[in-house]
Amino acid sequence: MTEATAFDDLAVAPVPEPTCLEMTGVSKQFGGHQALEDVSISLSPGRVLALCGANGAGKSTLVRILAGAESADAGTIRVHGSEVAISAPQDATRLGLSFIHQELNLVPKFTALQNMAMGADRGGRAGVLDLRALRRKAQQVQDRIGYRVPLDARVEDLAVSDRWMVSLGRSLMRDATIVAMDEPTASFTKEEAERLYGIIDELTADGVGILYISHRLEEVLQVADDVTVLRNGRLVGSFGASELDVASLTHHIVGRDVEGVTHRVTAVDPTQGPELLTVEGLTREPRVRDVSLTLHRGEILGVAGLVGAGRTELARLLIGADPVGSGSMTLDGKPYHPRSPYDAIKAGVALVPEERRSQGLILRNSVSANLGMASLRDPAGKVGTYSPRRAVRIAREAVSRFGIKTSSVHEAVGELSGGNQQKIVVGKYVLAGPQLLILDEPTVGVDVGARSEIYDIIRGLAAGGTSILMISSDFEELAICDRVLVMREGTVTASVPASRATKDHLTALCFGTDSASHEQDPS
Amino acid sequence: MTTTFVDHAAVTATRPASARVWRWFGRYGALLVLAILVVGTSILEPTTFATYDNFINILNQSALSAIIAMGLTFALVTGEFDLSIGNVASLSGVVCLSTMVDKDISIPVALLLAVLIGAVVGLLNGLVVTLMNVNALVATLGIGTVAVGVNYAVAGGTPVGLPDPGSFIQLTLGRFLGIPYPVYMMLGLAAILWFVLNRTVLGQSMQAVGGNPVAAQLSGIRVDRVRVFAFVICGICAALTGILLASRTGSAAVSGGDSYLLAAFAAAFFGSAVLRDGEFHVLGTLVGVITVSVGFNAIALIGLETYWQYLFQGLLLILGVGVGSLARRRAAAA
Amino acid sequence: MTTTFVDHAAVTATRPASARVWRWFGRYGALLVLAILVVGTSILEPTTFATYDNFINILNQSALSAIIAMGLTFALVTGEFDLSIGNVASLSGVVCLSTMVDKDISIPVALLLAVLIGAVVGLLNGLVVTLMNVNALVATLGIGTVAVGVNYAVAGGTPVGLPDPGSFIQLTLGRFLGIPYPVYMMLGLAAILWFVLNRTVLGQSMQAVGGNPVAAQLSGIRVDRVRVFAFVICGICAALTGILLASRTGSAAVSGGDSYLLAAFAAAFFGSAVLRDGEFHVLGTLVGVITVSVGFNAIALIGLETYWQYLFQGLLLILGVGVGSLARRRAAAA
Amino acid sequence: SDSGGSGGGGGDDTYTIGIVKFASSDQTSEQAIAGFRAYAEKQGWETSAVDPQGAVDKANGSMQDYVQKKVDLIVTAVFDSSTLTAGAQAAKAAGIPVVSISGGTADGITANLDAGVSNGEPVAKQLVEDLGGKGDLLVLGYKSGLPCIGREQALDSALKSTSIKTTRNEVPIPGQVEASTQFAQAWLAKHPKGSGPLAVWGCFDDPALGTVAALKSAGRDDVKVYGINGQPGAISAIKDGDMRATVFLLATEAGENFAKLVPDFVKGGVDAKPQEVALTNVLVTTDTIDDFLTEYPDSTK
Ligand SMILES: Nc1ncnc2c1ncn2[C@@H]1O[C@H](COP(=O)(O)OP(=O)(O)OP(=O)(O)O)[C@@H](O)[C@H]1O
Ligand SMILES: Nc1ncnc2c1ncn2[C@@H]1O[C@H](COP(=O)(O)OP(=O)(O)OP(=O)(O)O)[C@@H](O)[C@H]1O
Ligand SMILES: [Mg+2]
Ligand SMILES: [Mg+2]
Repeated sequence: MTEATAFDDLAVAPVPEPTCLEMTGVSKQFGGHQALEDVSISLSPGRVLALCGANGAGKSTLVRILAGAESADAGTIRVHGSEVAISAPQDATRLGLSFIHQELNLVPKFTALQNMAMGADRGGRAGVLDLRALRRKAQQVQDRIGYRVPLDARVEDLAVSDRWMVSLGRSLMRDATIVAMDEPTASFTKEEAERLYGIIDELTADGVGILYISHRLEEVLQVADDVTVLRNGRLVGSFGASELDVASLTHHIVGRDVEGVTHRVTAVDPTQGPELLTVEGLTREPRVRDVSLTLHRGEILGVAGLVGAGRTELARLLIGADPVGSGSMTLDGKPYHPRSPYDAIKAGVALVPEERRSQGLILRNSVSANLGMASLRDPAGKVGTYSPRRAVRIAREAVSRFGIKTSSVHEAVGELSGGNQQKIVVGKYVLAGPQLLILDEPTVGVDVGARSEIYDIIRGLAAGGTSILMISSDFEELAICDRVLVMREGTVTASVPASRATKDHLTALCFGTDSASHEQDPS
Repeated sequence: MTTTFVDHAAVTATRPASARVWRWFGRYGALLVLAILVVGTSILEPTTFATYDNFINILNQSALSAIIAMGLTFALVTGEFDLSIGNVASLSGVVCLSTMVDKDISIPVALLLAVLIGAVVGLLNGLVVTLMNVNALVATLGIGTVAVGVNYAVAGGTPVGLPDPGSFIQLTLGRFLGIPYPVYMMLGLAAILWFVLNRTVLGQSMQAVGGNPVAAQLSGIRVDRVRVFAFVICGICAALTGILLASRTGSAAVSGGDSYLLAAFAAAFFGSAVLRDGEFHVLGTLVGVITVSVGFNAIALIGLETYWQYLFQGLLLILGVGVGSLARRRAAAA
Repeated sequence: MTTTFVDHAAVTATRPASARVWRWFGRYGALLVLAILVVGTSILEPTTFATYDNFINILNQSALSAIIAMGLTFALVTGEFDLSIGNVASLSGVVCLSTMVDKDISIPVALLLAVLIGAVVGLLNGLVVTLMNVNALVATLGIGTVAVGVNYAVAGGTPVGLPDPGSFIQLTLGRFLGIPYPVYMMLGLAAILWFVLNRTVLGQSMQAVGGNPVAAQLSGIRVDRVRVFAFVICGICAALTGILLASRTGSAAVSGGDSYLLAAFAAAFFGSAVLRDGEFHVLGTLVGVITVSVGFNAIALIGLETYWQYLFQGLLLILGVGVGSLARRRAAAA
Repeated sequence: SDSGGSGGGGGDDTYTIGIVKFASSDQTSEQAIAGFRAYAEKQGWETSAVDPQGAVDKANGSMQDYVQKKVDLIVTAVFDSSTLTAGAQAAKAAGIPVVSISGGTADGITANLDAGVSNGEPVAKQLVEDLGGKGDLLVLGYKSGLPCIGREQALDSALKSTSIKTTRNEVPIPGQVEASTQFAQAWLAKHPKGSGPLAVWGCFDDPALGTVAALKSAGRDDVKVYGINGQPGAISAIKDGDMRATVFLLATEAGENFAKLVPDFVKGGVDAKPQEVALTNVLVTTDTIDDFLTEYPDSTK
């Protein structure tokens, strides 16, 4: 591939490059809230520009403006040097722009192929679909990704990571010259993420410009050529990726230093304390098989595993959201068999679900209504009354306790940034006063600053005697746990004390390989 | 913890004036349509329309529609539909009157019977929706059709009249302090239903279920039970309307209440544009019903042709909802 | 935002046998209800029900309902509602017949006129929904009411009859190869509509908009335009049903087509349980309409009381949809 | 207690009259009202009309509206007068007399233009005569409507002394044409050609026309079809020999005659003795159709 080499050489050369995308002086207000103010970015062909910033910094808004899903109040967009107006998504398509948006945007009832074909304007002659051509194209795209999702499977039956692959596939169905990816790897395992990096390399080699958004800073530094940082809708600066390390990038993003995840230090080892929950042989075929575990008071127990290991299903069994096949549980020494989340919350067990927008929040309702939702319970035997004034007072307290950034407790949660939404979901369940709080991927899509604040909340709860079960695919953050369980194919395969719960060791256990062979793996 | 509150005052100051105007229209657009209607008719018919008597008259005419529409609001708030309300109203009237004729029961007992009928049908609706997992539109259409069948089985399809309707008719014709009883019932029920929806755990749960049933379920709300409750309240209100209709006319016919179905939907949807951004609420529904009554009253007083009535009603609905809706979209864009 | 990936219906390979049985019921439950109905009636009424003539007869009876219900399916697929179809059918019948009486236009021109009427009303529905941002239920209820007004304005509310209806009546009474024309129309239209929905970009776009409008918008589908198209197709089918209904008797009444509204909804919802998991599709709607016709035919042949008709229709709807729905839930739980 | 407004109780005064229609789709009452209004306008009386669209509650409300407006007379249509109690009581309290077009009399409703029994009789007689007192009859009735109940009563009493076997189906409104077609189709299947004298009776013309469609699609010509009202489609069907007979209501004329009684109604006040006013009608059969069409050439439009 001599051409590609020649291109690489060009990219390194210090001559001013032609840009394929330039956004200048972009501003955007949402009902008086300044989401973007005078932001400019520029992207060159064959390069990866990462966009970094805390939750709510305006990254997605910038991408959505580019996609024609929002209109900017001010600013100009140039594509390949000429100024363009993008007022609707089809304008962006016509200009050769392609997108993976932050929220999964698939049609659940459609097959993978239908989803990939969606919006592919030239489906065939006279508006009639050319199914064969579409299938051929989809297969080509999948070959290119090197990952096959069955094209005729319905998206609603696919695992979350497969859904992201479909989304990625769709963005490659058209021959785009610019691809914007808004947190594409949030639900990916390391392996899947690696595959994405491969695709990005391939695309850039073809001269495609990539706009890349991620909260995983190591990943950003690995993938990107340039980094533009936003804070509160304003430009902080643009840097070459090579000038940065995680600490300095973090500083740019948050505006202060954030300490890394540290191991938990407790005066008394909670794993030696009284038991709160014991689970014996819990099974629900095919995803959960013969799971047994013990959780102590005030303990933070981590659950590591690959996506699809059955952790979410286990958590749902613990709160009675799905019927149990077989097995038994005791809570606080008493038999515990919840038949619904209602029973679970009454018994003091709550789950922070993994998809905050579809499972955790009522987007159009206010912050206070959402925060109060899990604490609504009729006092035994009589009709409970509800006092909005009390709800607002409690919500105000929670907002300051959890550091939720919102203009008022009456604001609709749909208008908050991802990290703040996540804090509200966590806060909602904390306000229900559980003895056991289960968190399923609590920091997906949450920025570094908010993330450490969520860790603080978790640690604080544990210190107050609440037991925590934390499911996470980000093995680094499992460092805050006292003990980590590893799940593989529906069963618990290992229990690792805090001192040995390193990222590499956990990864190896997840794959079922021994750590020696894994450590040789050049990643 | 870090600083939390964005300075709200500073934020609003930067909002463009046009956005504020649109926002105002978004909230008050539907009320504006009502106001224009009232002012316009007052100018055209100063001596008959804008009188205290006519005001009471309009409220009295609104009462029955309001009761059924407020009940429907509960189903809508919970994210469901109820297509059986018209049939329930018909059924309740026919069954109560038949029983009064055959068994000579007293009026309070008849009222209780109506509540029971409404509760049973609502319960059936709720159970079909929650246990059989059937879409509410289908379930209530089906149960509503069954209710029509029961209605025919009870009275064979012929209108039922009371031999001596006197005291039963007083239920809707009687007045206290010059105001007809139905007006008190409407306002009293509105107060109770408002309280249930906004000041009880059940009401909050309904709103949560309507907003996001999955999130509500995971927050420990017994979603199915809340849904069933909503259908039961809806059914009871429909049955009450049915018996009041029977009292107003002194008789009941097999399809007497059917026309309330679309009227109640129209009122509730109109109401969802009143003061709120497309959310259903009791007060809004009440305003919706009254707007429709004012419109009808105005047409009757001015004396327009039949086709004007329909054109007018259709446009009223579209404009009442549309002005607010359009304005809200503009406000968001501004 | 309607991204709801919460369905935990699981992967098939590892399922226990019971799940497979439930799954089968989930797919074929509604068809099973139809089959039981056919077999049951054939046993009760062997000489009159299970004949070729009666089969054709049932198809012929289904034709008009099928045409309007298949049109409605397009609105439902796109995630919208259309409450104006009954009024459009009435309007189309009255306007076409009035024009035939006054202007003496030919039958093909009258059919074109019907298509035009349906398209215009559908367009209005679509524009109110997309441009004014009004909920489809309200918009179509409003526009439907306006259509009633226009209907009154055209013919003053009185039934319109053709002085010499002979050839117009042939439109629905004529036969080719012993099969009435409406059956051909129903099947032909079904084929066309199936093709549009499943094999064209427009149809796929409609399904995408119905499945997730935000995703559709972001992938460059012109959502508003697609919605308008759906309303237009829906309106045209309703207007065709209206003129065919008028042709059955050679006359048209102001509310002649109104009863098709709920019938079409019932059929489309029944159809959504046929072979699919609650998705609307043309074939399903067709099966839904035919099931309802078979049910009605069976009742009429067996000669049941009026109340049985309603009880039976209601239960048919609930069971037809409920069996599949319940089975699917069990399949997911197993 | 003269609160009757401008008209007072005077003789050749002008009157203001409030009309509560049934539904604008109800042809007969619409024609009667049209005739009524035409006459009233000629006298210089002021009339206004509302259409409660078949909703009895709205009808009661509209009557109360007219009480507010202090009209001299309220005219209601089709609604069973016993279901208009609230409106009637309010009118009575205000001293405003109420009369009904085919809804019957009741307390406070002092006169009625009958459209029921008197319209059912001629066609029932003709039917019994045509069948020769034996055979099978399909009755398509509508029990929720007062005129239909009266007409069915007339039919029943004509059938009493015969050996005609009846099958009865209740017709839904709306949807009357389609449902009638389906009922008729099933009935025809059970009564094949040659199974004796056959007839179908509809309590108004729509069910009869629905039956005609069923007959045609079954290719049958051995069944006699009867309707009532004489709407254009039915007259055409008789002309073409598809229907046997209908009763043509001279509703416009009847409305005019009713209007002539207005001064009496007003003078009689709210406590007048209830009176029935007969609605003039003509029986139209395949035998008399040609004469009929010469006299009423517009009746097929
Ligand atoms: N449709 C909207 N209406 C009102 N406010 C909005 C809307 N969309 C975004 N915002 C606000 O604009 C700001 C920027 O949001 P944006 O989604 O661009 O942030 P982000 O940088 O992508 O955050 P995250 O990392 O959480 O995805 C936030 O404060 C958010 O609340
Ligand atoms: N019924 C189902 N059909 C298809 N996929 C499913 C189903 N149920 C769960 N999944 C997906 O399969 C995967 C494994 O299920 P589960 O959620 O139990 O595993 P997990 O270890 O929690 O994975 P994750 O890390 O995504 O939370 C998940 O990605 C989930 O979205
Ligand atoms: Mg974002
Ligand atoms: Mg999970």
